[in-house]
Amino acid sequence: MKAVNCCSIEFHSIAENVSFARVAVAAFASQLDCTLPELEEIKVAVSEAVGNAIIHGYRKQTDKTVRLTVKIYKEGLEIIVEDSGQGIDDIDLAMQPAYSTDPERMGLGFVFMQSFSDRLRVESTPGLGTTVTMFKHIGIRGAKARAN
Amino acid sequence: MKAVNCCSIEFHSIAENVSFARVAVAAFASQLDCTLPELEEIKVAVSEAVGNAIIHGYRKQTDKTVRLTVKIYKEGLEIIVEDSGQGIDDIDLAMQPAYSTDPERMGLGFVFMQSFSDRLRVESTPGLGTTVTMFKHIGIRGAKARAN
Amino acid sequence: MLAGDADRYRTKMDALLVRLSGDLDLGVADKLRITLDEHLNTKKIKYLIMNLSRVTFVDSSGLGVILGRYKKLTPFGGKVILVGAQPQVKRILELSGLMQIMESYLDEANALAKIV
Amino acid sequence: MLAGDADRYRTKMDALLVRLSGDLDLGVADKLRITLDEHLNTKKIKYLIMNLSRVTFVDSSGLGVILGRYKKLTPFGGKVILVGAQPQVKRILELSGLMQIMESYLDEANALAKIV
Ligand SMILES: Nc1ncnc2c1ncn2[C@@H]1O[C@H](COP(=O)(O)OP(=O)(O)O)[C@@H](O)[C@H]1O
Ligand SMILES: Nc1ncnc2c1ncn2[C@@H]1O[C@H](COP(=O)(O)OP(=O)(O)O)[C@@H](O)[C@H]1O
Repeated sequence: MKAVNCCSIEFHSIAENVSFARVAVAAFASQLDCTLPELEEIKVAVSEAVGNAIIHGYRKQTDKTVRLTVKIYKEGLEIIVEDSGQGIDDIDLAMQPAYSTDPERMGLGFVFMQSFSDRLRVESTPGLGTTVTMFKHIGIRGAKARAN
Repeated sequence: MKAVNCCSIEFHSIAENVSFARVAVAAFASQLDCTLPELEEIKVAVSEAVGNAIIHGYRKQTDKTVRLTVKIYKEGLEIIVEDSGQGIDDIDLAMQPAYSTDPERMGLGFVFMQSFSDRLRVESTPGLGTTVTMFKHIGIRGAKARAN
Repeated sequence: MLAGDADRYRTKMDALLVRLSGDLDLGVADKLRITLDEHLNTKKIKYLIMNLSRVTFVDSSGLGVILGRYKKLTPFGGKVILVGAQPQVKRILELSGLMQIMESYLDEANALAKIV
Repeated sequence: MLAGDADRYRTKMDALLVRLSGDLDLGVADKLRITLDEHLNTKKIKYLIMNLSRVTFVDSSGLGVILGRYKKLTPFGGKVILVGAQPQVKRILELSGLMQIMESYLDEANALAKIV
């Protein structure tokens, strides 16, 4: 599978950049014929992954770098969110619905990423950082793929 | 002068990415209190610089990389567009209004970049590529700076 | 956009009506939480009515602010009431389960009628 | 968005009315040029009326397409007529000088009245 188009975005770990990341990915994704609900799902998934990098990965230190890569394939969209933050000790535990290490948060980030993408992969090394990779089928091809 | 926020975007030299670049920069710039006309000016300036990198720098080869860096300062916005394309032989000549090496084009790209930014710097090495740097004052500070 | 503009917050007896707008995400969550709590604390509010009709986006950081206020008010018999969420926002509220634990109405009049 | 949908192109005698929409930039310039020229060539068009009221953005690549059609038609006594440009688009048309060499009208009716 060869990407038709690809962009890579790096930005500081500032909370305001969550909204930038979301809009940038949506603008890029619009090169595929996304439906509005698909675009909304992409935006939520990106928000959650980028938000996690900032809050959990970098513990709200604002001078770190979040890296976002978006690849367009004929079949859909791949979104990769990387931080070089503190990493996740137990990925399976972290991905459980309602699990959060922050009592103020809901533990729904991974739930949304999972619901709104067709494949979710989380790689993490404690002390080194976390990479979240999501693939989402888009358009007629997406509908077909989901039906199968 | 220290940047308050910064992002760096790399993408393939595909004509469709001009629109992506424009929207991404506008989304990032909206963290400053831009007026709508200011946002429009930024969009045009980015379109021209990115368009030039694709058409002139890379002569429409679509597998090359364009790099866009946006820095937010208290005083305004810095936008840097870089390509590693063929470069410009005579920058002064290239920047003259209505000058174009392509008979189908109008030679207005640099005119718009100049009109819509407060500082424009073009660096280029034939065979190595071109870097266009624009600075634009934004908001009350921008208005004041322009009045002086 | 989510600034605590006075006219976005209206108090009526022990109810606080707040009209939110824009995107409810991590970028605005802290500020929104603080502003809401200032109003809730100083005015002895029991019912928080959140008009979401101009909210264009919500993610789990935004939901967290809403759920946090719910947890704050319910121990004292209070409520959080949601009004007018747009389809995409409603969908996230439903997926998260918030829509199931909070009352929701189509408009402010209906919401106010329920509590006064 | 700029696809050559049949209903965006209307011919009336020797005039072609085209209703453009979206952003006129490098990403759509080639396709737009080709589609316009197909219509101009096959239908012996003298007047090209471009309705820009739904155009949200234009840069020098978009202007190039407009100017190119102008250069094609004027040697034969033809014209390009611009209709209903939004303020931000109008500003670019003015800065480029295109507004000064082409006629422009607020709406299609006025433009059509001038040529028939
Ligand atoms: N990028 C990351 N770096 C470090 N830890 C993370 C990262 N993303 C998620 N986590 C961990 O996984 C947990 C669950 O994440 P999530 O489902 O998004 O819920 P929430 O963000 O509400 O805590 C987080 O509480 C955190 O401990
Ligand atoms: N990134 C670039 N790489 C190589 N040449 C460039 C680049 N940008 C501009 N030029 C040269 O400068 C000329 C003038 O550019 P510009 O004012 O944007 O007009 P136009 O794009 O219409 O030709 C171009 O025709 C080209 O020869």
